[in-house]
Amino acid sequence: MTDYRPAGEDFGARLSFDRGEPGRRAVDVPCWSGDESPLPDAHLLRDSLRLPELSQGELVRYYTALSTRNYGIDSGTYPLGSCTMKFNPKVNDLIASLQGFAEAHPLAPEEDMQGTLRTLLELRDGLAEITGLPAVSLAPAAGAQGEFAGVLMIMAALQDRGELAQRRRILVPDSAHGTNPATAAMAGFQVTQIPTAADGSLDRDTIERELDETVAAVMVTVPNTLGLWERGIEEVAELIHEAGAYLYADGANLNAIMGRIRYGDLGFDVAHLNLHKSFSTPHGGGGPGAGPVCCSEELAPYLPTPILEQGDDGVVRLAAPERSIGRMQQFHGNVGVLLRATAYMRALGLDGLRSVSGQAVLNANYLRVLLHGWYDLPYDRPVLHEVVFSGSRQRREHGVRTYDIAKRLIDHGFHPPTVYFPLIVEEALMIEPTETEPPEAIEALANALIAIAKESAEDPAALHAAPTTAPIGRLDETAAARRPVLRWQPPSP
Amino acid sequence: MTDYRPAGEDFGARLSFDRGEPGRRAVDVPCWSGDESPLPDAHLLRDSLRLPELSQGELVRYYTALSTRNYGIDSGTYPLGSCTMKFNPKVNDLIASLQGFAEAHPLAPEEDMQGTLRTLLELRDGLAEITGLPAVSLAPAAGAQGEFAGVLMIMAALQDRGELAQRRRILVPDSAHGTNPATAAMAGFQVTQIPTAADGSLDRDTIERELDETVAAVMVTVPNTLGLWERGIEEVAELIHEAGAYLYADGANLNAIMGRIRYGDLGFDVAHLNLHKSFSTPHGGGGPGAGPVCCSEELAPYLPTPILEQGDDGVVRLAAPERSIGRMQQFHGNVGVLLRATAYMRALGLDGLRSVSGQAVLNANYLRVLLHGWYDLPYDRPVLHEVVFSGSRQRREHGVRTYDIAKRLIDHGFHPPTVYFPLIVEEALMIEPTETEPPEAIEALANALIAIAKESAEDPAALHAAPTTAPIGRLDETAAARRPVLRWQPPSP
Amino acid sequence: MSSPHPYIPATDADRALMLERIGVETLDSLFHDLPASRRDPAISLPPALTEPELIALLSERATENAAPSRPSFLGAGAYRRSVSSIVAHLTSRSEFVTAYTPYQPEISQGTLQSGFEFQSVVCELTGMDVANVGLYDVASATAEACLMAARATKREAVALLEPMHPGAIDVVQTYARGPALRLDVLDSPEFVSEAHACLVVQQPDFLGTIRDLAPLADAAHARGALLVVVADPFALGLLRAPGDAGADIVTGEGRDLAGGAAYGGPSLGLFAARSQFLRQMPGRIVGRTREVEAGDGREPRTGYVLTLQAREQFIRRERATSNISTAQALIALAFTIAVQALGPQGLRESAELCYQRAHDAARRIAAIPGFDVPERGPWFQEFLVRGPLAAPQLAAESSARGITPGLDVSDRQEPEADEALLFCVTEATPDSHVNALIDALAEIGAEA
Amino acid sequence: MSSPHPYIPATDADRALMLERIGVETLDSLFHDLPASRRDPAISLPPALTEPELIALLSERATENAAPSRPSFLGAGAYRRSVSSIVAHLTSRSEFVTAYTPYQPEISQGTLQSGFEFQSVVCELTGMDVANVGLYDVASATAEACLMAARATKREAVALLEPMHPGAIDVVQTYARGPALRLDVLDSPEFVSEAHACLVVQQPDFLGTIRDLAPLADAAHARGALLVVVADPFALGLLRAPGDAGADIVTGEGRDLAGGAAYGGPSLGLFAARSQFLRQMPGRIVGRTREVEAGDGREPRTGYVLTLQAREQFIRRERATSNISTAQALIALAFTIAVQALGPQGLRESAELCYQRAHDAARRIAAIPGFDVPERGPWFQEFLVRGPLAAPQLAAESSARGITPGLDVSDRQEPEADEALLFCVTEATPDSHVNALIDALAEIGAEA
Ligand SMILES: Cc1ncc(COP(=O)(O)O)c(C=O)c1O
Ligand SMILES: Cc1ncc(COP(=O)(O)O)c(C=O)c1O
Repeated sequence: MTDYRPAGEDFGARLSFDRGEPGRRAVDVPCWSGDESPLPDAHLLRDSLRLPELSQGELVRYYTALSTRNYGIDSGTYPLGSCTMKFNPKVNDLIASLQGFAEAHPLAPEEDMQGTLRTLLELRDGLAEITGLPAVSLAPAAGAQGEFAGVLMIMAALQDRGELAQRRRILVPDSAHGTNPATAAMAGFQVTQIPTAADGSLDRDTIERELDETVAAVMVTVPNTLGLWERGIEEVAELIHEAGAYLYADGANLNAIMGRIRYGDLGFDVAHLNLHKSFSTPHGGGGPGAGPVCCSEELAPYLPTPILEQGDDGVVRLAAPERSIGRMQQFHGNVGVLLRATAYMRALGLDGLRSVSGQAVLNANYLRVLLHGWYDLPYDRPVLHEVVFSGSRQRREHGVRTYDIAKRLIDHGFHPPTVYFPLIVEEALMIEPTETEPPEAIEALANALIAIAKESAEDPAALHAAPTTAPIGRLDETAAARRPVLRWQPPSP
Repeated sequence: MTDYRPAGEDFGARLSFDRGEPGRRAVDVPCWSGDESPLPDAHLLRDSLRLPELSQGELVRYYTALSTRNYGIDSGTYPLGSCTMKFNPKVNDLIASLQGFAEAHPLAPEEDMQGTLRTLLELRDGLAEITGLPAVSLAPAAGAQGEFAGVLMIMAALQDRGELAQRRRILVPDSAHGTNPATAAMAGFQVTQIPTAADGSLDRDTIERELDETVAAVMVTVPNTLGLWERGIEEVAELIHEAGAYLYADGANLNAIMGRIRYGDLGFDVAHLNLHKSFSTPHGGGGPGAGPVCCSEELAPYLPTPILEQGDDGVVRLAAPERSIGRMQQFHGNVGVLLRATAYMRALGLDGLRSVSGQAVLNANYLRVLLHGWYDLPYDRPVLHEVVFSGSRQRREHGVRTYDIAKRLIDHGFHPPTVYFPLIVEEALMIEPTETEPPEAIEALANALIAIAKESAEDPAALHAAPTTAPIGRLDETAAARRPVLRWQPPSP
Repeated sequence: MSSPHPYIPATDADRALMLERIGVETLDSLFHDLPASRRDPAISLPPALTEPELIALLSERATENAAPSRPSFLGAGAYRRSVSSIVAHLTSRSEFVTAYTPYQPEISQGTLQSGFEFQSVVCELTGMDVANVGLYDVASATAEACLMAARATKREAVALLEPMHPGAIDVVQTYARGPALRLDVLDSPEFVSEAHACLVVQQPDFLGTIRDLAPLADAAHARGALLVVVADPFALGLLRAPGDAGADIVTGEGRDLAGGAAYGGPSLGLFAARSQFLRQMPGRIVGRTREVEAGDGREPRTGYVLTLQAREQFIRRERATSNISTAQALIALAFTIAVQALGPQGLRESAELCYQRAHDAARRIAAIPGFDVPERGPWFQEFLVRGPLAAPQLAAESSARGITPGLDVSDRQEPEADEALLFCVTEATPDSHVNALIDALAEIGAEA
Repeated sequence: MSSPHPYIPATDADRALMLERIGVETLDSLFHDLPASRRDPAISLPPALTEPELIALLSERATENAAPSRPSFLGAGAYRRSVSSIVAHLTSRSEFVTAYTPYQPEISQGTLQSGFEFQSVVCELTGMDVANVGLYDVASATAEACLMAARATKREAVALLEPMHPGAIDVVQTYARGPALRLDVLDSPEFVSEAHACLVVQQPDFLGTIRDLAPLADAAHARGALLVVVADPFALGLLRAPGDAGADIVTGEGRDLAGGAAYGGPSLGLFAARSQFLRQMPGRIVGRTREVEAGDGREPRTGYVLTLQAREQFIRRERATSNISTAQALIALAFTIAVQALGPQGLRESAELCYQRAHDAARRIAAIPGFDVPERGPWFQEFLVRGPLAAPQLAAESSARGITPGLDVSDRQEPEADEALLFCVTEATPDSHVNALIDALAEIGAEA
């Protein structure tokens, strides 16, 4: 609904904790009518608990109102680069909510869980086909955890090769997503940053120079975060392998190439996917996701636990790979997300997945052409799924930052693109329309960005003041970090 | 969500029919792979069909956007008098959507439908208890259809008594809801209007005068649409019965008296209830509802078909009363709504229903007291579930109409009350807070109305211009009626 | 009223304060107008349940119905349809669900604009000029059509052509009590006379046959009667629009396309007519208009309102065109989205798939020794089946095999219905159900 | 790519126009950077399904799992909870479901303010000062807690106290590979040493026993180690807040209160700590702030932002406190609403109900001849059961009677676990399931 509260109201000032009255409740709890067992000793028990006390209607209204203060894919175009904000088919949610799936206990005997396990097997097989990497674990909960698993697998393999002590470095391009270096570091490796060449691909010379017996792996995002294909990746793969290192694919951008080319065929040893991007499971405001990790036969024994195995009896079971790096989660991963992803894969089939990547790329290029001349394009060549402009001209000439451009886009009814990433592009505006936007929406987005480009020259103050139509204006992020207020506190008496 | 589209956009100008492109589709249909049967002759077949062609994402966005242009109970206080806009518990929707209930075929053998039928029986028994009228048919789809059934039952009974030709009149108070006279007329009766006395009850003298052998029935709303108890209703009932006529209760306002007094005990012969009001089934923007009709033993044989019967074997079956007026619908009524109502009744129990009526009445009186002095109160006495103010002072002194007051309330974040009804109150403002509003909400509503009362004096133009914060401003209703545009037409080429 | 119920916010403390401000001692005193002798009667209701108990009890009840997975071949006015998952998703948004009839258009554009979409869809499907936002169900809509035809023609009888749904005939009969209209249920259109306000025909008819409407329109019009067509809107994805064939009023049932029979309701009566009947129509109508000039020079925007309300009960009272108030708005929304999700291609394909699957099943049944599928002309999704046993026995044998057969129509007068069950197969009947049926019938045939 | 898929709007005509404007002939040419020799490999995927086919197939699959109505007494980290119907209703609103991590606070206040509510709830339940908006699951959260403790104390080993969930130990082991932390799994807190960054204890422990945390805190603190408590947030409705007992970091699993185990996930890792660890914490954190002065004199309004991001991977990269990015926001929302729906009274009552029901069931089992419920101290919802048969046989006999028994823990070292199954009964275990269990065990007892 439209936020019907009067515009002046400071809605954020009153949390659910500040609403309601003592004694109100949103649900009742059944009474216990059997024999009373004595409770444990008082020193083991809680004395007080401060939680909101609201009637059911009040609580529903509060969270309904909160929802109206959010922008989702169903609200409009959400061209957040690198995040693949595409339409989330509703049928996938329906399927994941089927009681037989949703209420399954993780420790139930596998024989009783064949519906779930056979479905996950279908997904596993599909991902192996799509990536060209034969072994898959569906355990990781998100991209970053998939990366972590992948890097740990490399680590374990090197350990088994007796080279771990020596191979302490992982090469990561400077265009990489922050999770790549963070993951490498979390796995105990040192990160060496590889610059990007003028054409937007990895700088080959640096790689050749850096590649030695201290290198454990190279992590490459394909296509990369500039929306560009890594030219010469096959040759790079060879070099890496010759140097005894592994090649890791950050597959978060699979959306651009699904059904068209495979990490395995290009020489990658291990890859993670972001099913919450390419396979359109909803982002939920920051998860849950699913980040399966796929790998070569060589690395298969190290996959995280569990993996799936189908017995001769046709029964699918959970298994621990021989030299598994271990579990990523207490149970088996974000199964509800994996079910949605399977439904997505089955709804599209191979032709459909190829249409996805084809249209995603076409849409990004369409936007590139429509905005040509209006914003700088540091890597001016056809792109894949996303296109990275720079607002540096606007900054230089009109004192308008990309930040301002993003905020102004809100007033035009759009979610802003990703900004200031990748780090190698000054004042970056990273736009990923995805295949689910119709051409009209891309044209409308381009028109809004063109209007803003004009406005930068004509009325930069309007951009600095943006957004004016959002539920709230620009927020003081500095103050938030300087004097952190991170939880509700009872009003001082 | 907040309506994030730019404020200037003329969203209503583009229907789904005007969006999308030829060839797009929101769902796929399975292919038929068996033998093809020839289709019927071409002259029996459709040649063209104009419907929107949108992808799934586009269609979802369009209707999501439409939803944001609506105000529901979950959006805020919705004090629409006579409509009982109270919180609709979500669990009731959950229950009605359980597959076993939702997918039941209406002609399935009764033995296969005991889950539904036993639940409906529970509702039937509960309604009989609550109204004090022993016989119930759950068939009518809404209040007006319940009224129609009730009046037809009276008609059928009179026919059996041989008095139908002579008893052609139904007396209806001037404060009645429009459905009362309309129903009487639809059943072929003439309507005689009974004025309201100064205390807000029926004018006793007029009734006594009008009551003769031409009168079939008297329809009374209890409590009435002024939110007042019909004083002396028991004596009136006696007079009516002495005159050989029937007494009909419009029970749409049951919310005020549930568990506290019963139509049957007061002498009513037949009553309909609005479960979509008193029993909190959602209004859905104008239905579906459910308007069960409850009656005395005398009228029971005339109830609409089906009624429920429980056999000695415990099996619940559908049955046709002996001299039934017939069916109201092709099948058995709005069963999904009835299931919700049963869940509501079971969630509250008798004590809960009494709390409902108690709090509803308390809330209305609280509002009455808070607004005292700010708006005229033509019937200035304690009220039951709703209170009817008059804006005539504002109109007289400041040229501000109740219409303006209502629109201005939107800018304060509230849904306006019912206006210009009941017809007997000039510039009526009919407010029903319901029991699900907390005192704070009632105070906030009162404060907004007080602010508006002040504004009427200080800045009437602001009221004439309201609302300014809604998704759209005041609409030209005259033009709409004068040159009706009632459906999409393809743009002329 | 001590510990507040989750549905009622006010606490004891709240109440005490409110009572004080009102100036009364007790809550009960607010009810002092109610006759004391009648107050607080003994009422016996089952005890209150907490939410978990309620869910447990009613989930248990839901499973006491035959499982939805039990094969069933019932149609006869309620059809299993494939409804897109987006429908429930969108119609469950509380802004739609918890709104009232849109009396305040500024904050009800969601309901209103959807209503306009609905009217547009109904007009397109039926080939009519105008439609309302929906009535209770097909039968009451048909009854309203008869009343309207009687008003418009000033005639006092209506003709209904068999085969027609018996439930619909019954409802027309109920509604006809008011104006005391005579009902003539005809076997042939040739019996339409100058006395009849309208001829009502069902498309496809109650036994599933597709009617050629044009000659029926001619027959009616030749006598000055209107043609009322009671059409299955889904079948209209394939069949000629009744309006193109001469219909004056079209009604229909929208429930199935909206998703879920729910033992018969909530249903949705479609009602459309030629434009000359506009001001005679029952029900709410949404019209398109623009903002009144804001005076700020801004171009007025397009919006939607309830219009032509002078027909309605709350204004016209005893002279209203109908008493209807609350209708079936949420079901109309679901219907609209479902039809628009299919779109023109999808609706056609879906109707054809239904046609093909039903014909294939009929063929397979006819091929079972001892079984016969008597045809009465081209048909859509329902067909008569006669077996080696009398109809009730055949039904019982089928039920005993875990299959709910078609409706027993053996008591009807049409010769083809003799000893027959009326089976229905649609685009949404699972293949496995059809296979189970064929096996069961073959077994019954073999044993007979 | 001819007839468009419902998920992809562009038609052939759209594509032709776009290609023309881009200035390329074919869509394929946009992929010309991809090595030709590797392009368009043969990929074998199952055929595409339309929506009705998809629903049919996966509904069928869902029924291939054991029916949710089958009685089950599994707990061991995943517990059946009564979750209010409002939770699914609210969390299914697409504004929440289809939003990304809230990078643009102006149009993400829904997610952000809910995140702040979540942090507040977690702090209240755990008795901690600060919390993040959630990690993947309890085990990975516990692993992150160990890494954080190691960073904070600059120590290179962590101690885990048995009984602890084996899955959690396994995950800590996985995460410990990075910094090569040593893991010591202890039988007694007395083995905590100055080498340990932290002592990790589960509350209630893996076998269901309620721990007295204060002495454990003392033991850890005496050695300069932090106390990490892995607590069931539901049990915290009844049990002393770990923070009050001296915990430094508290983790927990929020999935069950959020509704639905879904074979283990999506889960939700709770993570809270004392404020001195704030800048060491992994994960996103929401902070409260105000609008920057608008310059129009209007009072700045309160809003929420992601804050302290300098800890995070996208800024700090290889020096981040964790690599986490996407977490479990929607589950955190569900958890928040579920806990707030219960409120302080409800959560306590619900936890007590769970306690009472579990104890009642245990008592009834202990009363069956041949059965024994060995206690290890006060306990909450899980209890050990020994029967007249060896644990695996007892489990098999129970399964054969249609009941999924408790987890076989007979291979554990704790003496009470010898030949025992770990049963779980909660506030949401249906009475009928417990009754069926008692009957089955009695039968097994009688036969043994
Ligand atoms: C290129 C790339 N790699 C990795 C990630 C991390 O994925 P996740 O957020 O699922 O942990 C993302 C997304 O944030 C990404 O865009
Ligand atoms: C007093 C009264 N009577 C009758 C009705 C008619 O009920 P319905 O709208 O369900 O037909 C209403 C509601 O509109 C009403 O308020």
